[in-house]
Amino acid sequence: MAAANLSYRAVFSLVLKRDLTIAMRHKDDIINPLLFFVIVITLFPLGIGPEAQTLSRIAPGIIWVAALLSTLLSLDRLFKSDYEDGSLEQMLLSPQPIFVLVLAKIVAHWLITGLPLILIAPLLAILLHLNEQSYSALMLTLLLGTPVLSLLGAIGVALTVGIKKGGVLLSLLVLPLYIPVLIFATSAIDTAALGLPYSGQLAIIAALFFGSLTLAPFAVSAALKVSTN
Amino acid sequence: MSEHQTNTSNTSLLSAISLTCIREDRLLFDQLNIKINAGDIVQVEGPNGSGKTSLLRILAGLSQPYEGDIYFKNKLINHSNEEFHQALLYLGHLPGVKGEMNAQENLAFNLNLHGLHCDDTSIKQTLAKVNLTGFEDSLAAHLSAGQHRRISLARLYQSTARIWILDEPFTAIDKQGVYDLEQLFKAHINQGGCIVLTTHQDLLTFEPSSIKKITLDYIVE
Amino acid sequence: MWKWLHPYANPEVSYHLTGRIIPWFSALTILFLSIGLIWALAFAPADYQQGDSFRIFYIHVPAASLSMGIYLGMAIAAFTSLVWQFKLADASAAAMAPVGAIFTAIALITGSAWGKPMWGTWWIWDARLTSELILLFLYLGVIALHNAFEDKALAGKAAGILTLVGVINLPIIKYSVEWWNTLHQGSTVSNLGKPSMSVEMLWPFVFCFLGFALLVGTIVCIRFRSEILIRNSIRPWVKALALEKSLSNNALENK
Amino acid sequence: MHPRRKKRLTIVASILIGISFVAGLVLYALSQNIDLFYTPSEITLGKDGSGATPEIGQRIRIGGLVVPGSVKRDPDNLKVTFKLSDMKMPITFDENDLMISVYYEGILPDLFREGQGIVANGTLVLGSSGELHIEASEVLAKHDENYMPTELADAAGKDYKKLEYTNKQLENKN
Amino acid sequence: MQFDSFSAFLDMGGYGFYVWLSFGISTALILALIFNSIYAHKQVIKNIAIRQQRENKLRELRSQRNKTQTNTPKEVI
Repeated sequence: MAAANLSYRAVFSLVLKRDLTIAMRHKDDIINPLLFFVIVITLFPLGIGPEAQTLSRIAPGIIWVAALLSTLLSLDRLFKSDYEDGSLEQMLLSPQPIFVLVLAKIVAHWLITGLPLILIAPLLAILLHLNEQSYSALMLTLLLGTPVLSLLGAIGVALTVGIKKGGVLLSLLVLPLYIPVLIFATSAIDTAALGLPYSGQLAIIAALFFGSLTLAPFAVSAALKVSTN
Repeated sequence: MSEHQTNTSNTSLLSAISLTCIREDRLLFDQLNIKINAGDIVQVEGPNGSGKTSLLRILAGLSQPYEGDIYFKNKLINHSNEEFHQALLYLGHLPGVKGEMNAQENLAFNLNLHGLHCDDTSIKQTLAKVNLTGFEDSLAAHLSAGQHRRISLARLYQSTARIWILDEPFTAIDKQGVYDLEQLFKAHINQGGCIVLTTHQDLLTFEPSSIKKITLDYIVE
Repeated sequence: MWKWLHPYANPEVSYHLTGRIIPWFSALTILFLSIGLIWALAFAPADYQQGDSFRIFYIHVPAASLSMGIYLGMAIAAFTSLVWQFKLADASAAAMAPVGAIFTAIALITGSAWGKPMWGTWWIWDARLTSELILLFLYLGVIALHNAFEDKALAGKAAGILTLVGVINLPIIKYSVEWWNTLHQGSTVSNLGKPSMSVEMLWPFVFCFLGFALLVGTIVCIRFRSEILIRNSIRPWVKALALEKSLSNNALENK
Repeated sequence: MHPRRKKRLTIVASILIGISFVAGLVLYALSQNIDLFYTPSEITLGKDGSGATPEIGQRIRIGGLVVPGSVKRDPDNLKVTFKLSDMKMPITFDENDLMISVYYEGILPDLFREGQGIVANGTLVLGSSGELHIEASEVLAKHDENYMPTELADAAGKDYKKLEYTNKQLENKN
Repeated sequence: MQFDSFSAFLDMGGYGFYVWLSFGISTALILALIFNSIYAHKQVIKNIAIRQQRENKLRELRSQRNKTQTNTPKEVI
């Protein structure tokens, strides 16, 4: 039996399929962050008051902050369980390039946590009386922005996966990196509410997306090598 | 395999020069030189906390030594990573088995990751060799620690890697299982592979003189 | 290529070298800072618009530019350590992080105290202030990561990766003033071109800036020495040194 | 080693493509000129290109230059009105510039001068006379990066006096 | 000298509070950093010395118990 050289695509889909299978059999991973997202958003009208004008003004911020926090909450699963049962070190020792494995895992994470969030966001936006003109901006920023959250978050998890109480540290490392996404996303939604073009903000989020897509897998690989040391 | 042997008659498969390891301000070993050739079986001995696992992880390239270099076929392992990983099979304390997947899926994933394509029947046969017949479809979460271990050991039967680094492979394995594994080790060595392992019990079917030993001491310095 | 660097890359040599540098650095620091600060507080003219509140400038601007300069230094050290496995670079990066964090905090606090009378608010979420705040968070993250790992070599690598990821933040800080049209003024003293400042105001600034830079150098050297000792604690020279120092300390205490 | 070289090429190519995407998008975003505030002319003409004007009653952030001679202060309290015109270089003022009045009550920042750039947060209001103005809740002063001593400023003929408040005005603060 | 009297110096043209607040906090932070750095350096040396003494004692104990023990882990195979 000869060891065949796998193409990048084969490795990618192998790991992606594995992570999605695991998530499907362990549905908490999908449902819990989503529930968290919904509950955090419903807390705001209760805390601030049901006044439609106030809510619609802060809706972009609420939705984005909630998305950010629920991503942060779900990040823990990205490498933690693989680290704890030893599959992570097996992956690092496989003859496949680590950044492809890492990218596959991040994409799987986004499909599990980011995508459901995007699908449910419009419903929650209705509850928050989001300005009608803002819906497309909300969806576009979430579509481009949540992958950035997964990609940047992966760097933080990779750095802290070997640390026993890494959870708080993870938020300290990751949240500052999230700030630019938050600023531009909410600014785009706000601008859209005023009926102004928001392509500039969207372009910056897209730039963040491509930048993190290109560079994050390498940073994550390096960080994982340190963490499994 | 004879081709490999002629190729590597004067270059060792795996070698380490002046390895020094420090863990949390403690010197585990100092200036260790190791040379492992094709056909060698090397047993790392020493009391608990003497750095056996650290040594194996350093040899596998998982950990970085404080000082010293590891060579695979006389090339630094950092520079020939893909080639080295193609030739390496490392089994650590942790079995690397996912509870959400069944035995068959776990084995198949690990083999695929190493570029080995296996059909269902060959995987079932391999699982039978480690005494897991009938458990192919049960989720690993429902299996015992010993069974997890056996799933990970099953990879040895399919492996094309020449260097095996095994950390306590016999834990939670019964007598018959240990015997089977030792036979597998012999076959692997005869085919020009090499094995580095730690174990609490002695290898019974091996000639004691045929086993090379690395003894680590608990250094107080 | 790096052969000439080799003697200095030895921890023992670096330890003793920095030990010899520190007295000179601290003397120069005291000289420059006392001249600069007295000049700035008492003799520099008040600004035509901002009056005497302008004197905050003499701390705020050096602290702000040093906070970024130190981060840049840390990033360079992290890069050297990750690429060339240069262990002393890790130690220097670890030494720089707390100093950088303090100077970032100073820049933020003094900026805030200056902004209140001038802009009418203690804090404004403008681009430059926000990114300076992110810089502070990054520093704190790097420090936390250094502390989270038992093994200092691993800590150095992990913090190095985070530093390099965060370095993308620096150009955002730098160019944010031009990108966004916000309250923060442009930088007064740039490397090129004529500073938009009168000479009698500029000189005390030069002294203050050099003084603060030297202060950073001194503190980093002190911390660097501690880091070297921690990372080499099993080396005979460190042991001999520690024993000798603690013996002399004990002798002093017994007297 | 051909396949390996090909793989390496793929990596380098994808990094280059990724970075050029980033560069292109950033350049595009810069050309879009993201403003965080309206200028006075945009209130009547709309943001460039879109023609969208802000609605009455809308929360608004406005930035502009205080028109010299337009600052009118109530002698009895802290109410003040002034006009804003677009910021432009070099700073000039013209009767025909589009302007908007800002109403504010409170102590202005020390850097508030006529001819100086400011940013105000408030709401867009249609006044009783049918003219648009802004009820500001906050006025923030922007200052330039030039510092000079008083003598030099005098020589340059700059107006730099900050506003003074009488006790009577301050009494009515609360 | 820009100020006529010491009280004018303290007043800083009405901005005394802000100016002295800035200078005060900065001085406090920098001093704290300097003292912390010096103290940490002393502490590091002390800790190394303490551990060294402990290890010396341990080694003495061991060599008394086991006179013939060799501490050379060097293993060449």
